[in-house]
Amino acid sequence: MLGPDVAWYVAVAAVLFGIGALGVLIRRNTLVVLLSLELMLNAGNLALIALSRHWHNGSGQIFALAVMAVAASEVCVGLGLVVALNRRRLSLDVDTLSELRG
Amino acid sequence: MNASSLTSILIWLPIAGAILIWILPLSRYATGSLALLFSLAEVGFWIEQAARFDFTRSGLQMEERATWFGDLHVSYHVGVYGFSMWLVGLTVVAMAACTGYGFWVGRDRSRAYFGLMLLLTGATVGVFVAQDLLVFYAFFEAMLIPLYVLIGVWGGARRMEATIKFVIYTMAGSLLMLAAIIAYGLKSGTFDLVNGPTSASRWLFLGFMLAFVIKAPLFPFHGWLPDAYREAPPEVSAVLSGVIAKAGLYGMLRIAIAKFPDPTSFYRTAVLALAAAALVYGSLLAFRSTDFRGVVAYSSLAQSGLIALGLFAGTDLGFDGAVLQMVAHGLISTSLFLIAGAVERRTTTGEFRFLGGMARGRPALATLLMTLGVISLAVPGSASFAGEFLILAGVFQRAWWWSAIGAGAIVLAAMYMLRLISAVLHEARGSTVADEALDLRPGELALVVPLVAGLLFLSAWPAGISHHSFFGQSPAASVRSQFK
Amino acid sequence: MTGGAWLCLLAPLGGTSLITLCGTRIPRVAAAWIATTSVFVAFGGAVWAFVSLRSQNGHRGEFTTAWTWLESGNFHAGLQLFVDPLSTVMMLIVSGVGGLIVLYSIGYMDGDDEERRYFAYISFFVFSMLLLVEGGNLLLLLAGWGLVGLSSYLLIGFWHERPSAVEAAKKAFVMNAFGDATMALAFFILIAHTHSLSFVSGFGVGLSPTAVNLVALGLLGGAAAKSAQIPLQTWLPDAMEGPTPVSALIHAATMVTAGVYLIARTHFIFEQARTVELIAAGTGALTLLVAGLIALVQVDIKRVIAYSTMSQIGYMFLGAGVGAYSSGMFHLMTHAFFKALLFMTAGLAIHALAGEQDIRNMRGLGRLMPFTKWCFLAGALALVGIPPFSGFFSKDSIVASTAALGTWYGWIFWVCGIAGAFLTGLYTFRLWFLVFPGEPSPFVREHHHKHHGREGAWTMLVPVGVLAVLATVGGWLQWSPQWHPFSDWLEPAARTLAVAAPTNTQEYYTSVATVLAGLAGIAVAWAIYSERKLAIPAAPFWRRTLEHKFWFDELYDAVFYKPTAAFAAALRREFEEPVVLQTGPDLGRTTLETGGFVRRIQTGLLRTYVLFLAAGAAGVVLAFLIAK
Amino acid sequence: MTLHTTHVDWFGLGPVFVLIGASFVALLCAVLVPRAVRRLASATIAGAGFTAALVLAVWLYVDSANGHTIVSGAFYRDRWTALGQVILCAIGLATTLLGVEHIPGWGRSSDPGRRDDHIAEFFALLLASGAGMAFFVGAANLMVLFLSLEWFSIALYVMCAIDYDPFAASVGGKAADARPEDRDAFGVAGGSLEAGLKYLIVGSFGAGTLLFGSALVYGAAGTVSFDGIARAVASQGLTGDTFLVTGIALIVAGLGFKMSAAPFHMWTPDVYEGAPTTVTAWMSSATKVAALLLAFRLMTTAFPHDEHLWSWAFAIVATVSLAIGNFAALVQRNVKRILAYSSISHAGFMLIGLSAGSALGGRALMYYLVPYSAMAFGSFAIVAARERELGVPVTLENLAGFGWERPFLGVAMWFFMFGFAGLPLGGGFVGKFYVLAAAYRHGWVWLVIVGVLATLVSLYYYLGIVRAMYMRPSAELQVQPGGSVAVSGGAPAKEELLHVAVGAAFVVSLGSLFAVQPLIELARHAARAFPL
Repeated sequence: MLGPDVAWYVAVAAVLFGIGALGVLIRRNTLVVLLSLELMLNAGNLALIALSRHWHNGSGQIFALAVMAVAASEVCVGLGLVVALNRRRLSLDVDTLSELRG
Repeated sequence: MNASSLTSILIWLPIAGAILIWILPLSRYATGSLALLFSLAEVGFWIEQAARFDFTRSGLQMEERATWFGDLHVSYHVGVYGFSMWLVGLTVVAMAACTGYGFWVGRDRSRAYFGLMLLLTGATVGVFVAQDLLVFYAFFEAMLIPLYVLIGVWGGARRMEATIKFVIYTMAGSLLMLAAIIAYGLKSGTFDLVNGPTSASRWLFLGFMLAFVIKAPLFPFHGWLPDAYREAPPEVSAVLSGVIAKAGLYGMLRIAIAKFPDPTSFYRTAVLALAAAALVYGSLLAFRSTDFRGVVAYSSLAQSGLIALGLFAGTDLGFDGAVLQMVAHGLISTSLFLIAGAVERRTTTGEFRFLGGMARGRPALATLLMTLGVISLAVPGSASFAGEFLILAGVFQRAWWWSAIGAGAIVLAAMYMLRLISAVLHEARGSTVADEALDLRPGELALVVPLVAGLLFLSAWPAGISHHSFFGQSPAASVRSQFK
Repeated sequence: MTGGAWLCLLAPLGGTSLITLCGTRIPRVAAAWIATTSVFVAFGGAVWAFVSLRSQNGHRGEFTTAWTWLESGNFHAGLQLFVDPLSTVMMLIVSGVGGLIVLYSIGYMDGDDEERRYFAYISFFVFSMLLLVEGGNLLLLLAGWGLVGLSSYLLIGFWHERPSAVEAAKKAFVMNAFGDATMALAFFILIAHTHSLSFVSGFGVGLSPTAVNLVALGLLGGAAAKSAQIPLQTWLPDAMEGPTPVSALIHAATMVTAGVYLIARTHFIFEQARTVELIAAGTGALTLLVAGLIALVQVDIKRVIAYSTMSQIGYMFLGAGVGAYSSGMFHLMTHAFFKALLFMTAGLAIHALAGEQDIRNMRGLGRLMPFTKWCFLAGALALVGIPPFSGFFSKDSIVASTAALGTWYGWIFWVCGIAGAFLTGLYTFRLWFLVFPGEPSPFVREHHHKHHGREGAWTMLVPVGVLAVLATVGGWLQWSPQWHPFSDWLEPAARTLAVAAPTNTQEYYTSVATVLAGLAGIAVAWAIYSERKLAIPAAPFWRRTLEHKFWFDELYDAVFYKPTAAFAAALRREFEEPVVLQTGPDLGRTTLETGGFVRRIQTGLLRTYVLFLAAGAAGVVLAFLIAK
Repeated sequence: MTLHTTHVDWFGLGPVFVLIGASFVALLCAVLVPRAVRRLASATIAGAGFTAALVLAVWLYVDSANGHTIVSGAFYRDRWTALGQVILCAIGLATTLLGVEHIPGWGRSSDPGRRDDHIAEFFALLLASGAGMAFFVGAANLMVLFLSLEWFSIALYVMCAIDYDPFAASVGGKAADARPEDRDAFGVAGGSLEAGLKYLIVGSFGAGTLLFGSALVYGAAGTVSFDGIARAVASQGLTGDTFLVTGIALIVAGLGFKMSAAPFHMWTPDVYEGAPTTVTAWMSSATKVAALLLAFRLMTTAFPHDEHLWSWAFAIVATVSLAIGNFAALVQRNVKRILAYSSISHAGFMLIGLSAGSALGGRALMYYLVPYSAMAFGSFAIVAARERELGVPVTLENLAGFGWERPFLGVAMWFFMFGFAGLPLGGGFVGKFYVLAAAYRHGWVWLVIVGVLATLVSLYYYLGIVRAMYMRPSAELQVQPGGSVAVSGGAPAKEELLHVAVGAAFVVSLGSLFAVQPLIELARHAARAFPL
């Protein structure tokens, strides 16, 4: 039961979340954007697990497990779309995906 | 037939007719005939209703009520008072004439057209018989739906601007009325007009009044009026000024004045001032209008002002006169717009500078336009004179200057109406008036003559309406007691 | 009795309706005879009412109500007739003279292609006029009042291709509408105070002095407009655009004298507002002088007679205003005879000259139209008031009444009356000398033509003859100093005020003065226009002033019409179009521009979207943390 | 050691299982059934699945008078859930009808013969997303909430992009540079793909936010179940706890994304425009139903003690949505975009009901959803019909004459537009009245005023669509009808099923105007599930 206070875990998770969000905001490559999204989800996971430990119940851990599965399938779909983009020889730069606007 | 179901029949019969027309793939001729049949049946049912109406009894008659949604105490509640019955009569008669006009001129896309006309009939009747605020509001708004399409599809060159302006203007008022209705209904626990309590809230009063002054309209809320009246097909302009505008005035009487006695007296001078402004302003602009419909349009503004003057006088004579004048002006402007349509069909224009000299060789047109014109300018002895006389005598008891303004506006009315008559009928023949342009045809006569006959009948017996609108000797007392 | 009244009222209405409904299905001449018959039937009804009223003893006056016309609160006004001495006199005049004139119209209008319309209008006029005089309450009186204005409008503008006729018709109607409006305002005061407009039981009693003065002023406004008294006189000369029988009937014999009837009918009120009543008298005095002066320079035969009508109505106002109601009414009756006669003889002349109305072209017409000439002379002498013609009896008693007042203004009125008599002689005989005596002018020779070998159709000559007789002998009905059945008959309805009852002395010296003044006028006219012994004084300013009718038209144009029109145009230009009509679209445009701005946020770039999401989330978090 | 197995109320989860089962069958169909009958077979499966789920949901409604949680407090079996599932299944059924004729992918240019390639997958995804939503509305803890959210979201991401043609040859780096012949039916190179990817990225961002928020709430309360959170907050006096409050805020943002409420709405117009119209119809109606119903439950069940926070937040979000949705819609020309913005503004209206946080608000929300989803679905379906007819994106310009050419669809669209605008033609009128009444009762007069002003602004574009359909002569139309024939492989545009679907939407929205009392009764029973 030793280790830093749960607040530190949550803080790290928050930082991770922020990094992920920033990544989505500023990176242009679709793959990196997907990566950043994963980072955000994992920030949530980290917090859940730490808090699960804090509360001595399993809800958080189970939650985190489920989130991993979800994240995987999400990234699958994302990668599928990236492949499709690539097959049409369209750019992977997310900024070029701006045909739909207004 | 149960007398109380007559009210519902009057609302739903035309709507059922509209649906029938939309479903049945009939020819243009058959569609028109069917629509006309429905609107005449509507007139018949109204006559039946009027015959069964008991003028010696107070309170709501031919009442029907069914829960619409119970948790907020909203119910489908309809019924008629004396004055609402007259306005229903005006609606069904004017709508029958206008539907007939559409049939006569052979509007294209006839199924859509006639269905919408019937829908409009039902919705308008609904406004005049609704005794629940939300039902009233629903019908009040429902009138806009067919009107929007009728103006936008069958109107003149600038119809789209005109129609969207019309709808947005009127909705601007009525949406605030919706807010007021919600506030009133939730505060008092019921939306019922008959049993609902009176309210002293000035904000709610203003919310309702905004809707009504735009619909009526009163100065300076008439921005939609000139365009709509000019661009709509003539029979729709006729309905707009003859019937729809009356819905706003009816609302003032039935809701604003009856339900908000304290705010009414608080804002009385302000509303009277608006009404007087509408009267003078409308008359002045009618005087400078350069086309047939422009004159009639602005004169409608003036007439709305006059009627509002009578309503907000709050005196016996004012109320009676206002109801009488609503009916009289409804018949007048309906017929005038139909005649404007007939003139435009013959000459392709309503601009005075291209018109003139149509009296020669067209006795029916000349006689009818002249008759309507002079009744419209309230020549003493006519129905509209009786109405205006009562209104001004009524408002005189409030303060003399309102009557003085009104009397001045009547002189202006003579000026613009005579200008209209001579610009169309008299002097040199206009450049667009061909020799071959026919006199009114039997079909057109069949539409306008009954309206004029109605006016002449009212001229002979204006007390028929003025004394049969409110129960008891004193209309003001009847209004104070919520028509009970 | 009441049956006669209803018959009298409804017969002309029936005539109108019949002609209108039959339209072109009946020949023109049938329409003419329907109208004539209906008016004579009305005359029959009037006689019936008169005879049965005469046979009644005691209280003479009966109401008859068909139904309640207008009702509201505690205000009721029935469709109600009132048969009393005053209304029967008016009924007789209206339907009698009216019948003769409608008969005359048959010949006069023969050949006009809208004859049916004419006859429908004219019987409608007779109906309206009868409604006015028979109406049993002020509301019906006002209804008739407005309807005669309407029929006057229709008939003035009968030849509607002529812009001048249409303009004249509109002017007449609008000025009368003004009068209607002031009357209506007076009625509002009455309703507010007494809840009633009925003539029953001394209406208008118990009003406050202010109220009664205002009521009287309102009524006077209506009366002045209808009777073309200053300041509402300008429409009458223009009204001569209508067919001549119309001028004879409406603008001489009946409608324009309705103001006098109104004052007599509502004398209860005027007597409570004595100042206003004297203003009425003053108006009459002023009008009789002004109109007489203007008549001196007119060159249109009908306009001369029109101004003379104004002038004579001025006399009637003077009489009624000082309180001599029966004298005013008596002059109304004789005036109806001789003025209708003058118009109809003028009509014969115009007819014979193919529509020419300028008296400068008419010299010597008498040689070709002797019957016309002698009838005209009878009318002219009656107008000037030379005994034994009718005008003498009626006019003198009015002037004598002013002398009876004995006050300073009474004497001013008296002087005006005498001066008016001089002017009457002058302008009437100017007309006579210019038109009838002497050798026919080239114009007359060229244009004169006979109808059926006579001076006109028999339908025209018979009424003229009858009226010539009436104009001559009509005044014998009453000679105030000795013999006054007319005043006696009217006494229950409109008793002459004691202050306005002249002594016999006053009657005599007034008679001498007026007759002398009239003769002097005739003499001057003879000297100037027949013998050319006197030159017309060269006073260019005065001449121009008279030719411009004292600039009333120009004044009203500048003070009322033009400012109203300019104000309306300015409202349209400065307010309606930029403010009222533009506010909605402007708001709409602003809304759309806002929409355009919102749309620009939607860049299509993912980063923007994410940024918004993140910023939104951060905003909610911040807000919660602050607000928690 | 014995495994403690929890009791599973299979019946309570019935609709979800039926849908997911049908999804599996449809997926099998994609591989096992020959291409010629694949469309028919998979559509039949989808139809049967939705119908069966609908019947079960109705049964559940009747049978769940006393709401309770099942499966260890993971899922609510109550009338709120059941009613939501009924609505969702009905929309799903209608979408199936639409999908049969308006198969996503029909617009592929390269090979008309292959357009039925992924039809079975489409229906499988439709059923799967339907199942996710059906699960979502009944979620009883934050984990189930997140899982089911992602469940239907991922299905939707794929559905959005399903119009992608893998065989289209393309050159160049930027979509905008693609040659005309490489553009798909809508003249957009990779529009569907762009929509899918945008939706995925923004959606995952939203999901991440929601997840982190859930974690924080869990951190504060120590439990993920809704009622547990409320109990914990009450017992430990956590109201105003930083973790809790931040968590709620992030959850509000995450759910706001799903409802496409501003300012979390930015993806909506692009995705609605780019996605195949059938999918748009499904998303615009069903997603909102699920998200709003869940949000109402979550807020009133889990966070009743912080009502003062979230009700204000939702009121502000509603106001912003009403403003942005309506203003942006004013200047659009593309009809799908107009409808997308309109859906944002309607989210604002429904959020008014939500923000009232009362039983009346719940009824208002539930009632509002019925006509709204019918009208939203119906109007997109009509756009789909026009799209197919013309073969180009539907703009206001090329809507000209539509009303006269296709009377039934025209009248229906006219009806939906007036209904959206809140005119008394359909239940939209009563819905607006209800939510505004709820706001008034909550004491928010300003919100009522905002609501009516927003309605006023919205009139312009709704009327604009009617104007485009009826008041412009079709001669103004630039593209000739039938342009799609070459593109869509000459399929005859009979579209009976589409008519049936639109007709159903029409009947529902009209019926809801008259049958207010029964619907409100249903909603009232459903809203009894909450501690209000």
